[in-house]
Amino acid sequence: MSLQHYLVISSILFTLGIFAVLTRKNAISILMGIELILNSCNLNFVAFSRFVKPSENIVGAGAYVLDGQIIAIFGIVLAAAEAAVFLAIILAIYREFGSIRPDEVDTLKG
Amino acid sequence: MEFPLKTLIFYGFALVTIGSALAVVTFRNIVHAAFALMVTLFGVAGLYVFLQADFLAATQVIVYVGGILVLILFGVMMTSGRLEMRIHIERGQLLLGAGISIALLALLLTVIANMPVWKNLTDDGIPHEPTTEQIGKMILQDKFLLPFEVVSVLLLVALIGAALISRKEVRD
Amino acid sequence: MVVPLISIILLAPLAAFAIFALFGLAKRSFPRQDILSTAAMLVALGCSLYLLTEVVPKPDPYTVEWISLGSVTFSMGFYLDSVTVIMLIVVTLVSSLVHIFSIGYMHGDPRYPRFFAFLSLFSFSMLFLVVSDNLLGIYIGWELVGLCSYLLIGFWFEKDSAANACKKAFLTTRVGDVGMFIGMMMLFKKFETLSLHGTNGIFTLIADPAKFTGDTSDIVWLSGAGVLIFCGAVGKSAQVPLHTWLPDAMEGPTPVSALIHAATMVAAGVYLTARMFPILTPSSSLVIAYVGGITAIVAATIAIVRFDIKRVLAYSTVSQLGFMMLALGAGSYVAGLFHLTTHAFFKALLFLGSGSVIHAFHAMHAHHDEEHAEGNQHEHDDHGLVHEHGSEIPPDQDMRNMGGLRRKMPWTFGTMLIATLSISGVPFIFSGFWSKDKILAGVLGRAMEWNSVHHYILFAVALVAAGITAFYMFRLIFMTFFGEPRNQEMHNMAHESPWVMTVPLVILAILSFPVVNTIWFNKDYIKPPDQHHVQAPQHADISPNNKTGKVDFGFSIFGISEAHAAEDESENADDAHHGHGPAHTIAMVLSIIVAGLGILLSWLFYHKRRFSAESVATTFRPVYTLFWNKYYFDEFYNGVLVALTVWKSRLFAKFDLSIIDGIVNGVATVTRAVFAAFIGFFDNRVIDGIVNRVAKVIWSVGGRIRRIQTGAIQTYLFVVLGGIVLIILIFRVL
Amino acid sequence: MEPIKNIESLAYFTPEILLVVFAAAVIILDLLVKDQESDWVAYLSLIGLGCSLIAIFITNSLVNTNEPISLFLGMIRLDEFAVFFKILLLLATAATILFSIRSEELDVRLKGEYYALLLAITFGMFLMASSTNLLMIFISLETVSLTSYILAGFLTHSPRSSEAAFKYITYGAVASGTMLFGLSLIFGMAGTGDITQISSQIASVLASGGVSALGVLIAITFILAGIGYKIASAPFHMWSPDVYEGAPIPITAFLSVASKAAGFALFLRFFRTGFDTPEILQSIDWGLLLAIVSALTMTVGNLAALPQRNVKRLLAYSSIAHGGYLLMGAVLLTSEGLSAIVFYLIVYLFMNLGAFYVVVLIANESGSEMIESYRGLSSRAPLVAGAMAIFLFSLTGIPPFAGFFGKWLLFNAVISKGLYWLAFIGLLNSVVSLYYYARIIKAMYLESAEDTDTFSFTKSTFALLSVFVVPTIFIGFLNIFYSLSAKITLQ
Amino acid sequence: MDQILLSLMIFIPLLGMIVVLLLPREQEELIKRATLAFTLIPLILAVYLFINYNTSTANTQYFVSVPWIDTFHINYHVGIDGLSVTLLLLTALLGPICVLASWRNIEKGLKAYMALFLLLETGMLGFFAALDLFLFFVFFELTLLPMYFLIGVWGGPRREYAAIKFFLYTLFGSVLMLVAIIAVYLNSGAPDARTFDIPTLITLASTPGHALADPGFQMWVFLGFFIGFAVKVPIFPFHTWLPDAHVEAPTAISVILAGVLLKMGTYGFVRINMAMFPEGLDIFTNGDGILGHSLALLGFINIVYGSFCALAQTDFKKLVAYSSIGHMGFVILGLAARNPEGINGAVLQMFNHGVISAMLFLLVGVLYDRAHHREINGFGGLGSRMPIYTGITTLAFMASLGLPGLSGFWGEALSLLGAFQEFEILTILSTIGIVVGAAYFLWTLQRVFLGALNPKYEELPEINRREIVTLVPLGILTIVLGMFPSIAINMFYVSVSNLVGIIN
Repeated sequence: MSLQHYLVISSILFTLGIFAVLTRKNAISILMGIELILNSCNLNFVAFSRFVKPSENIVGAGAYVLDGQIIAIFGIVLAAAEAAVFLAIILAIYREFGSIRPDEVDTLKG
Repeated sequence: MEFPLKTLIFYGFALVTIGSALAVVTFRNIVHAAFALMVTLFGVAGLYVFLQADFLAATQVIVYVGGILVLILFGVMMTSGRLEMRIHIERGQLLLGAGISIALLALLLTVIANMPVWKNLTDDGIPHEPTTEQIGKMILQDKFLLPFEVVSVLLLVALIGAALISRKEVRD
Repeated sequence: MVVPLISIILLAPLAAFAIFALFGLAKRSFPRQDILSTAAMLVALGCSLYLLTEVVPKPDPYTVEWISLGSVTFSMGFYLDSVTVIMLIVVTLVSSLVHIFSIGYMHGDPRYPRFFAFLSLFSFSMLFLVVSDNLLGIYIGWELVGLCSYLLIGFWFEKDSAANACKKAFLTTRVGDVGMFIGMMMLFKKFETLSLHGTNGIFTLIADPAKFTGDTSDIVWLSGAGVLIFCGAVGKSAQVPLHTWLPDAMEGPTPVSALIHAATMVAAGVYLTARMFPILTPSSSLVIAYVGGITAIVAATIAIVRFDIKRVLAYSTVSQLGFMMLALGAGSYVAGLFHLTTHAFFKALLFLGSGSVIHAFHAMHAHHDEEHAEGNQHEHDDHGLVHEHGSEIPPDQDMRNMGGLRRKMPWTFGTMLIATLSISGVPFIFSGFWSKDKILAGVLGRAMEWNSVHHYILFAVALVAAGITAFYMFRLIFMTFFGEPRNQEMHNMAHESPWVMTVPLVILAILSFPVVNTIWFNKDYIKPPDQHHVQAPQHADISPNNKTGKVDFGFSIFGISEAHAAEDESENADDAHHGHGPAHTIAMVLSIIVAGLGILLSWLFYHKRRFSAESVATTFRPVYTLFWNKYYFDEFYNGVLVALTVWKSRLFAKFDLSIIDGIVNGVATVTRAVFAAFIGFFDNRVIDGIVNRVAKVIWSVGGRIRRIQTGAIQTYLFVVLGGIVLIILIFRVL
Repeated sequence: MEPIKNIESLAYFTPEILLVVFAAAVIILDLLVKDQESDWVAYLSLIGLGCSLIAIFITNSLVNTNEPISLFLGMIRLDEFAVFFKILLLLATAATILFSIRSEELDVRLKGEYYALLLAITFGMFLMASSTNLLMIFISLETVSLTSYILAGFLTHSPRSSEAAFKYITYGAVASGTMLFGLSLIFGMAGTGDITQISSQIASVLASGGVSALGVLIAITFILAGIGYKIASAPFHMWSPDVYEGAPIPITAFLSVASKAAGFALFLRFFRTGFDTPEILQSIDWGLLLAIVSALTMTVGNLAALPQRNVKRLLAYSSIAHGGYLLMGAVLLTSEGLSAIVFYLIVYLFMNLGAFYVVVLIANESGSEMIESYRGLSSRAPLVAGAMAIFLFSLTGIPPFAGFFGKWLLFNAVISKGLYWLAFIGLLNSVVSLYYYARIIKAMYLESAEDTDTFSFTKSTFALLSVFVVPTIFIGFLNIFYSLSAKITLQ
Repeated sequence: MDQILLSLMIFIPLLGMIVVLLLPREQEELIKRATLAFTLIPLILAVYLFINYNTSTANTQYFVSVPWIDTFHINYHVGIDGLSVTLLLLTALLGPICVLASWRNIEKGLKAYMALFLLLETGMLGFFAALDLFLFFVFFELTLLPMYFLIGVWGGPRREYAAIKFFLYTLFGSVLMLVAIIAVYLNSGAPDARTFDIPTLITLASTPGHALADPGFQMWVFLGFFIGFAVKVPIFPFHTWLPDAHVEAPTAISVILAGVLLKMGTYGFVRINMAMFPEGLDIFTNGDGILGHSLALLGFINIVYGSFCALAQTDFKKLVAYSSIGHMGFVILGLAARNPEGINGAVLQMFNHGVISAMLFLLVGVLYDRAHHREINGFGGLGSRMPIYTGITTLAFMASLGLPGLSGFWGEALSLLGAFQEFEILTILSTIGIVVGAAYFLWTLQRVFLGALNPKYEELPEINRREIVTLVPLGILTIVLGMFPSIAINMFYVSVSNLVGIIN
């Protein structure tokens, strides 16, 4: 269970998230893809903070070990906030367009 | 040689995470996808546990599964009126998206494979301590105070914004 | 004393014109412009006569620095030698007489003041040309006389023919002028000055080995410059092949024809050639001689078959100018200039006389009214072509309407007869005989001395031309003044002109006797300039002076036979204008014989009617046709240009190609057909086309970018992530 | 210099605190007061901005300009660079608020929230301009983004606005997710989140072969996606025309100026502080990367603007193009480039906001943003037309207007590093841009309207307009702006 | 006091613009008078400068140099030498003339028209006086905007097209110039010692070993500037904007366009390309092969092309416009010669062409105002109906076709004389332009004025007093300078000698 294992997992999650975002013709599915991406990022941070030892020439590296974890916590919070707003906007879209298919929301173009 | 239980469990989690994530992006039914996402999120939480991030794992479960996922399900219901919804798939888009995703994955894997500083690192020497207290201290007393405060503003904004946008407009 | 006098001579006519112009701007005219201009001319004449007493044989120029460019300066100034003075007198005298004549002739014309103003401007320009000591000044005067010629030919511009003729005159001469300008540039490049006289003048520098080494390339350069400057003279003096404008120029009022197109401006070319005498090399001289000779014979033959009295005189002028050029080209400096002066007087007289006849046939105002009405009928063609009027002879100028006028107009007849005798070379008592004889003698002398076949040919040509001159001039006299009136109605209307018109005729008639021209025989007074700064030949063996007796065919414009300039040429130059003893005698005898023959034939044809001109014409139809069509010069110019436009014939199918007449219109037409199409194509298609194409591409790229902006968010995400992948890959590869 | 601890930092943090306080005050007071018609919330927000501005000057006076200080244990930094951007952002926000007061498309009942959000987004942008930590960078970016989404979708009864918000958030979420992934990679490679230390860390691991250049490249590109989306640089620009068209005009103006400026602040600080070492440049020529992105951005923006008929959308593309111009200054991150960007942003603030203000005015009067509604403006409202012409010519970069001077500085910076090709592309782009700007001018001056009624504007409208016109004319002539922008540096 | 004169002259029209803008738009007479006054003051000042200019030295006079944008070493540096004082006089002279020419025929937006015109005048005056490269460029571009509007708003039927074409072409040229300016600035020294000062740069560029003196560098910078100026001149193939702009522009603007704006191109070429980049100039004017003849070749093409194009026109104004292209070719040819004759001739031609083409356009305007068309073939015989007009037109035509004794001749003749020293064949070929020039002018004269009067125009009124007033000063200039060209040449030949010294 080296760092690489986690990184590979997170890379796959990231890529799957990207894939979802690109191909899913449903706004909520896109949101899910975004959540996958954010999860992969968080996983990265946590993994790095676990494995990568702070270099001795880094100033103020005292509590380094947990930096990544804390970043991940913030990441989760941000994801939640983003999801809330995203869903609110999806609802608004649904109200105005009667659909949440992203390719049907295309009055602005050109 | 010790029975690699830990390793097996790890791989199990990894498989579950990736498999369910795959399901999230492939299931044609949005509700199924949402449930698959739940599994993924649990999987990630499990991985956090492996990484000795207990507080984080708990947060993941509470916030994500308890919050975000429920929100998503609500979203599904409010936008379709029923609990199943077929996701339209377009072949060309699918292929192109797969292409780009695979390219990205290949690039990332190349990086991971060729990064000497990330190689041969183990977490063996690092003590397994509970992190909650430390995290609390760091957030409230150390350098993460500012982000913490800023995030509170952000949450407030998100709150107001979500309320603003989602509420039914009374047209005049 | 010289400078103030010359200043007066120049400024008096200029002031007359300036007054007219200033009044014109205020929309009125000076009350007596005619008196003003005439007076100005008379003042100039007086001053010129006074100058006769002032001149020393070889003066320095009076110059002021005109333009300074630091290292290079251009000066302006006067150069006054005997020739200048004589020219001044000729110009002022003829001009004064023409002024006086015009008071009568132009009376009643609606633009009467303008006519005199233009005459004044012309006189100023001509005088300026004459006195200038440098090429720049000469060129200025040169172009200004061209302008005046333009203005005066087009004086009755309501006539399309006049409008065409003036344009043709200006443009044709400008072609020559450009040659002259190129010649000037060549001289300037070599000598870094355009002054002719004085210590820094070209004529001095040409002797300076530091400036002019005299090697072959220098000689070639100088020959080229000489020929090119002569081009100016070809244009102005209506030499072949640029002679076609002069006959058309007869559309101007007759006094203008007398002054400008007979006596002065056209002679300016001769004057210029004489002025440039020192830089003429043997080969450029030979070119000049040939051009002159050809012109003399060609114009003479054309004149035989004309019926328009003014055109006969016009071709006669061309022919006589050819004589002068021939003289200068053959090295007979004095002869050329002598003929210039005598010709100025008798040809001015002939024109004024013909003007008197025309005037008699037709009152001026009537003439105008009719022309006006006629002009209105000629709508301009779409493509700017205008019918040429040359073939339609105005009735009052058609000799076939005349006859028997000698009783009705005795003064006119008498004076014109004197002029005719003079031009025909009737021996001894008429000035024309002496000057023409001098030319013939000079040419023959050069031929004998150089043993040059060219000059023998030229002598023969000149001799024939002299005979033809006598023939057609008497043809004119017989048809106009003798016999029975052909058109009784017009004849009845005819009357002798008023005294303002006849007095100038009489004065000019007096000037046609040699008495007053004796100055040309004063060797002390008039000395031809040296013409032998050209270095000794490198190839003396082919020089005609090698005394081998071999006839030299080695003529080439820029070729080796620059070597003509032999060491002992100085004596030639000196002798040439006297004529060698035997040459002079032979020439004189032959010229008397041909003149007599010419007059005799003319008498037989046109007075006695022993032979019918028509039957001769029928017999020699091809020749006659050639003459009648003026050697097809105009047609040739047009034809070549028309041929160029054949590929465009569809465009022009609706226009009758045969009406494309007049070289200027021809050129313009071709330009419009070929260049306009090309340029229009080039500007619109190529340059704008490229620009538009670029703009179009830019635009279409813009449109394409727009199309990527589909409005579907996932497209955008594809671009984002595809972009990321691409950027990474590109930089990985790099 | 040691970073200042949390509590001590608060004194330097007053401008930001004031913004939050006023935001809260606006919301609360809006709930209490029922008078919907008056604009007092807007004025209260303006007062908040004013207070913040004063606070900026006060805190700045506490700081020795030569030695910037780090606050909150290295989370943010207070230096002249940050102060400059803060002032710029305050001005942009103030202008946006003034536009909003006059704009008729905004919903009168939601004023409190609207202005509070504006203050909050300004707060986020302040942080963007001063963050020196990966986490802070991300959080501030997210704060701004999230608020922008809401503001773009603020017109809930307008499908356009909702669509804009939807596209914006989808795009933004993906871009920021990608960026976060890139940040995590950087974090993993450098072992720290403090960007002041990243450069030396990355440089040393790169030099020792511990890190592959590809890894750094991928990380940079991913981060660029996040920042590039904020500054709308190609190929991350595609959201902006749609969002700009759909959003309320004041918000469009705000996004095109403030959001972009904040993005540039972040961008400059991040790359200048984090990656501007010879070792990194040697292994990854991201200068060239930025040059290509810059060329692409301005070309795409200008070319796509050519066929537009909606002035708002046209200006959206134009602001993409201007992002490209600005990027030219960032290409090599020389101090010349930096000061050119700073100067250009000042100019851009005035001319672009001015142009949008005219769009607001015309939309108010004619109810349309289409170019047709500008026909005959020169006779219907000569002063407005004149002002618009000045803004557009300035945007084109034609002397004597400030836009020219700004562009000149940018080209100066580019050419000083020998990137002639980029300068040429930039200049050709300005020529192309003339074409579409001139279309508006043509409509205003050379065409005549069917409806010839004159527009009547109030005096305060003209006063506000002149606030934009006068600097657009004069900034270029005043040396102070040049010396000021030359002073702004990043250590 | 002397120091401020030049600046006063430059900025008085700008002040005038503000004043005019503040006047009420109904007060048309007042606006016109004010504009006239604000253009007359620069004229008076220009005449004063012209008279008091010390012709014996090539040093700049009346110069003012104050720091402006100090951060980038930009100074407000204006001054005059022989070249600029001549062109300043031309510009200042055409100012009031154009105001008078616009007196009656501006039907809408008079106030804006006059204001823009004044702005244009400031740009032109400033351009000729600027001695700081940056300032120079700013003024150069400053003329663009008013010109765009003046053509675009008050022009003919295709004004929009013409205006934008003009704008785009010029902008294209000037952006290349901007690159060159920046390159020069950046290479002018160490970051602290960089300069935009034109005299300093000229010195630096001829200092051996300096970065600016490098031939390769000079070549590219030369090209950058050249294209910028070539569009303005305009030099083939950048000329196609000119006929369109001229045809659509109102009379007064055509006058300014031909009279002054085209000169900005050649003036800039002399001031920058020739003086600052002698090495670059060397490449294009001094050497065997096509490259060494390229500039002269362009001049030749301009002459011949412009002349033939003019011959092919049937629109009076377009004819004059193309003739401008031809005549500017002589300027190029003369400049390419690089000797005193050529350059003096070129500069003289610049001034004279300014005067003559101004006259021509005014004359076309007079006719257009009366007949409301410009089709040459649609007239005929006007000579008898409008004798004074015909007379002045003949004068202008003759001057333009290079009749000696009128000013047009000297510039052409000196240019050709100079060019012949260097490029014999090309110069000889260029003389075709003289013949063709005569041809189209005479042909036009014939079609419009000679022949029988077109019955349609029997009632055409003669040129009026105001129009005569606009034409007379120009006519007097053509005649006086035709007789005494040294009046003009004395002003600048010392400067030109100095320039020749720098070049060689």
